[in-house]
Amino acid sequence: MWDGVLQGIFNGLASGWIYVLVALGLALVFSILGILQFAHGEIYMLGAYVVYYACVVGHIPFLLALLISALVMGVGGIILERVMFRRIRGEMEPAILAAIGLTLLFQTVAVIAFGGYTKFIPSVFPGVVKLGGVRLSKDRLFAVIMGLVLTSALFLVIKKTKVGKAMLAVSHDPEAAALQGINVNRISSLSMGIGSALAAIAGGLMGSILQLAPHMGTFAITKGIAVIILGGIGSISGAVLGGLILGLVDGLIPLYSSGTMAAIVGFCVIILVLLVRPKGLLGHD
Amino acid sequence: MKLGRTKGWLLFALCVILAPIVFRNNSYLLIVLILCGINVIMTSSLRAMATVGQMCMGSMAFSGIGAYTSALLTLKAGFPFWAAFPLAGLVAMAVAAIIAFPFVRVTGVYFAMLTLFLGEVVRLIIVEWNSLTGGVTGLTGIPPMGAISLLGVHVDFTSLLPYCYFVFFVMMVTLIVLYRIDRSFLGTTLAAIEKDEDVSASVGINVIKYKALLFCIGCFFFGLAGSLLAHYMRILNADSFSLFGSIYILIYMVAGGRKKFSGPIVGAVVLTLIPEMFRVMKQYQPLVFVAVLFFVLYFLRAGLADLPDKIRHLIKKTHPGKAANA
Amino acid sequence: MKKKKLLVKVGVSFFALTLFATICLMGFTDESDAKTLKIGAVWGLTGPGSEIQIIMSQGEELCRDWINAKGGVTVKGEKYQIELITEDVKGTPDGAVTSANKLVHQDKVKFVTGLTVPFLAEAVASVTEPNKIAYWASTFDTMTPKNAYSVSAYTTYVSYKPIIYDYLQKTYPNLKKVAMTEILDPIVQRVAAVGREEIKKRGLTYVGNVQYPFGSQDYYNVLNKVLTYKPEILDINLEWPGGAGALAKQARELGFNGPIMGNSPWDPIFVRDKIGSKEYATDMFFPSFEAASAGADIPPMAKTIIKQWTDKHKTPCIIEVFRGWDPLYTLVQAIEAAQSLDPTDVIKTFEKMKTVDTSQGVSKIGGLKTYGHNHMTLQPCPLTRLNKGQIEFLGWNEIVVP
Amino acid sequence: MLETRGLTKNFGGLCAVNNINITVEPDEIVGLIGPNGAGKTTVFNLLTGFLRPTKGSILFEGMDITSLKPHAITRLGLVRTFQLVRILPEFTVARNMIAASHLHPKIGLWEAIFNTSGYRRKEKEILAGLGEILELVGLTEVKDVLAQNLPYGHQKKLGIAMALATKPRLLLLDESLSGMNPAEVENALGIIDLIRKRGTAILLIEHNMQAVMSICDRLYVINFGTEICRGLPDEVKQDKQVIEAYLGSGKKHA
Repeated sequence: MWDGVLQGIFNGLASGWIYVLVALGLALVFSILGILQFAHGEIYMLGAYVVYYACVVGHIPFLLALLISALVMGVGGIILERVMFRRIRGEMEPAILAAIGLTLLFQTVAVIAFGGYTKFIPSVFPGVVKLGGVRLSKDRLFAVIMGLVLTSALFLVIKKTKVGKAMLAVSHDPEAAALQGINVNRISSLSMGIGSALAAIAGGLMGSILQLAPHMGTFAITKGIAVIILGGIGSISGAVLGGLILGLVDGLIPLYSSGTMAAIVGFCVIILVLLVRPKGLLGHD
Repeated sequence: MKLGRTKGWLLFALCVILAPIVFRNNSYLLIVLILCGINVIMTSSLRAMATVGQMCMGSMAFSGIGAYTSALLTLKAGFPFWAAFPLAGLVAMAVAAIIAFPFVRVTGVYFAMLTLFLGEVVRLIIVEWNSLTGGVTGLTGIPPMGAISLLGVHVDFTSLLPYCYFVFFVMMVTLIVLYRIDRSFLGTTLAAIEKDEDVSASVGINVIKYKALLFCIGCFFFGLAGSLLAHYMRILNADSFSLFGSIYILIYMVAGGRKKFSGPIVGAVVLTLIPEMFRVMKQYQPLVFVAVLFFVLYFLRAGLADLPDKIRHLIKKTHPGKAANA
Repeated sequence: MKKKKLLVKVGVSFFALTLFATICLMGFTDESDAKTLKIGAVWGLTGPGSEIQIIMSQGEELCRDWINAKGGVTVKGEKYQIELITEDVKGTPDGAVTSANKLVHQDKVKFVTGLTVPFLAEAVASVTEPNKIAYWASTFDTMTPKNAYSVSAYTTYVSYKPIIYDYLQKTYPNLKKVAMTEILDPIVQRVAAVGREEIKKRGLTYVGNVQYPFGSQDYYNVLNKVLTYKPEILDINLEWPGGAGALAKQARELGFNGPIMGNSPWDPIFVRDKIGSKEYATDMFFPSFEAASAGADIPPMAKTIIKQWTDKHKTPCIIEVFRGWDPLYTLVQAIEAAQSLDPTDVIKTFEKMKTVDTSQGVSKIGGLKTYGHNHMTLQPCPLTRLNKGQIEFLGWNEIVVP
Repeated sequence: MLETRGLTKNFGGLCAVNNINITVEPDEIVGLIGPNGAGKTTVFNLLTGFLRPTKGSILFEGMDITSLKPHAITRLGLVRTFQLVRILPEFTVARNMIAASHLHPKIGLWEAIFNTSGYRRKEKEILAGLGEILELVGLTEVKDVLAQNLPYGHQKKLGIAMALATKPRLLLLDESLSGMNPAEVENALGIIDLIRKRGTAILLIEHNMQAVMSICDRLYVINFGTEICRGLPDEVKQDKQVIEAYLGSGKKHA
């Protein structure tokens, strides 16, 4: 009954932080551009492959590779925002067109370009950490730490810096922000860039823990959306809370049932939360 | 050469009547037609929901419910298709009715996500509920539609041609019903809800009730579509009702253009045909689909159904320009 | 205004490009002037898992080129060049049904090949059977006596099980408790069921299993459950090669150090590298062999295929190539044996053929008792073991399916 | 016909509306006046269910409507217009009216689908009804113009017309005259009088003082959410507090 629970909790929290990393970018893009960026999962996937080619093929140290991938995808995100998302800011239907179009495009390209067996990044920190009965691979621990660091960094940026304040202003009311002399376009490019960079890092970390497949983005985007909807779109603390909750569900439910049931329970939790709090746990109107 | 509304509908009806006859010797094309029909039903119902400002991203969940209902009824309970088919719609609608009132209170992107997750839950339940749905193995050997003899006329719908006509018949009924709702004064009321819920409430429109109503109507037709799908495929599993299916239906609607009633029809037909037309491109085929989506996104924000007007507009614009050059 | 013009240009050129590509591909499909034999092929070229299925379809194309290069299929003195019409089933049953219908009714093919996913194979068979079209699936072990026109050209997963367990008991005689991980997938469920029978038969103890949905990426939660059963042996049944490696790696990370047995032909090198460290990549065995290096113990046909592949694609050859190769290869042998292009004759002849050559070497044809027809190629089953980071090939075993 | 008992609304800490007791009798025109931010519109939102009162109750024709939803209250015949015009801009005037007049007569789903004779009769009925109302407010000639293209004054009138289409028994007008030029105000007052003649009582918020004085039977004056005076226009004019309040607010404005 109780054996595995502690391990389960740790696994849950570990994977929860990865979900958070994916969700953060998604939440950022949503709150600034007002669109749900379904192609975020593909950016995550591409980011992972960039890390792979930099790290495994190019023999660049993993951390540097992560940075490179973050930069590349960040720039990519900015370009996307410029040519595609800026013109449809705040519109739901065109956003769906764009995002699904990109998803299909990137997946197809990835299948053709990175075909064959799934790629993987050999573990950067081999071995496991044992605390009592609980075992956790060092890679995962590293991912958790990265998650913590990046989340708090983003939090600080938004709370403390001028840019962050501008972002908040835009997320609340673009017109008003524009009237205050904030360059809305620049902010939205920036947020898209940061969001994509975060996705890329998350992808790279996942690549080192699990594996790289052209369709790995689907898993990520599903989790990411679930997290931000559960936590309340546009709230960082909400994303963290949501991520950890879903992580725990995935970590613990399989102990008493199947992996499928874990997914069902996860979604049901979200549905119920939405029915009680239509804007998510920490979301506000 | 502006195509009047009535002319357009006549043309559409003509295609619907002639196409199956023309392709009667090629089962593949008949199946493509059937797919088009089913997708038109689903997409138009989705638009009906959208007219009250609800983006449903779980449509496949309900067609899944419909499909499994009629499949199980005919397979295990020995119902005739004729009983199972309407029941499929009704069961889907019943499920919708149960969840409608809490659901429609959620608005905007949250509603979309709510339905998206619902879709996943339904799919996973289908997977998990082995004893009833055959789990991942799914159901095989679903009986075909079967024969019917009315006033001496005996038609066997097992073969594809009559089945295709049946699908088109259902499609036409769906379209007429939705068209009536859309064009009637009731439709105006519904449109008002999407435009401004406060004003609607202030003139006494029961927003929640109408949203729930439209949700149920849409799901009824989703259910029927699912049943049609089940009895032509004759083999079912959860994969056919994944969230991508729902998203595709949504894409059909958006790409077709939601403003016009004809939008979803055009969208569904065109975007169903494109992957079939470009089969020869194998794994590159999605790129064509993507190209179409981006084309719509950049040049046809009002949707594919708006293309004729657009072209006419362009011609109008270019001609004086030529005159100036001359 | 200018930007709009540019956008228009971009859009138009994009369209032009795609159309051009289409026309080119069309061009490729019907260029040969000699007598051609149309053969349909169905693979999941888009959607999840397509990256592997594409390799399989490329394997089949490789086989086509090889046969055509040798002058094609000879029937009654006539030489036929093979024209392969590959269709994408999109990984869904309705996709499979539509594709099969296109091949049968649009392209009027008499022979269809492909697919390793039994459920989709069934969907295809539901179209080919009534039209009396021969269907050479790669793996199709849900066959019933109804499937009079279907053949499974590559060893079915279920038939590996006894061999794996034989080896298990031979090597680890004093380990008894077996636990299983199963993807929620029809074929995996069946394989696992067969595994449980084997366990019962051999006096081992089955301690429990856990199921997880297809496409899972993180196995910590799954394994955490399994390890609560305190197993000595872990049977991970089927997975994509990547999944297998990940499963093994994570199982070791979570402190499981008993033997891990797999049930599908994974590329050993890939799995070993995925697992990573030496102390993890050990005590793991599965029915496979190194396709990348054409070693001494590899059957002659496989050697040819590997050479073909490396010449054409310049990448190391993997097992999936064989699984794409065999359906067409065996079909062509059947056609030439029958000296007829009529599916019925071909299938009847195939049933009478004692043996057929495949990528895994000459294999018997059987399955009459189990499947109602002699429609199974019983290829020799290779066995490979990872030991302290080393890949040990354990030779070929004969598969028996009554 | 309308009566509020100790109506109170707190937003967080501050008290927007405090213990307001208003009564409106049939065929009356009652004015609710007070300086900006006095909480007049909040009262309207409370009366029509767009806000829930913190304390107190609202009776409409002896029935407690405190907890009813806006649309239900409208159905009972208590209808409001919005301060800033709230209409359906993408619709033509006629279509706005159709949307507004769906209550009388009520159209059933089945009728609409099967296009029954009953449905067609109701359509005619509605068109006739809205024609009459448009005549009344004088928008007949702009019937087929998109609402967003109407001048501001007309948009306000359309707002009133839509409210009328629901056949209200008590009409709440929220600053219907603001932003109108004197001529339009004259005309609007005429319309309001006609509406009263059709047997609809009216409760109106207004800043335009002489308009209020000229048309209202009784007045309530509120400031900072509390009633400071009530009575006939002439009495109210003399009232110290009222003058104080307006001058005070005047100072604030200056």
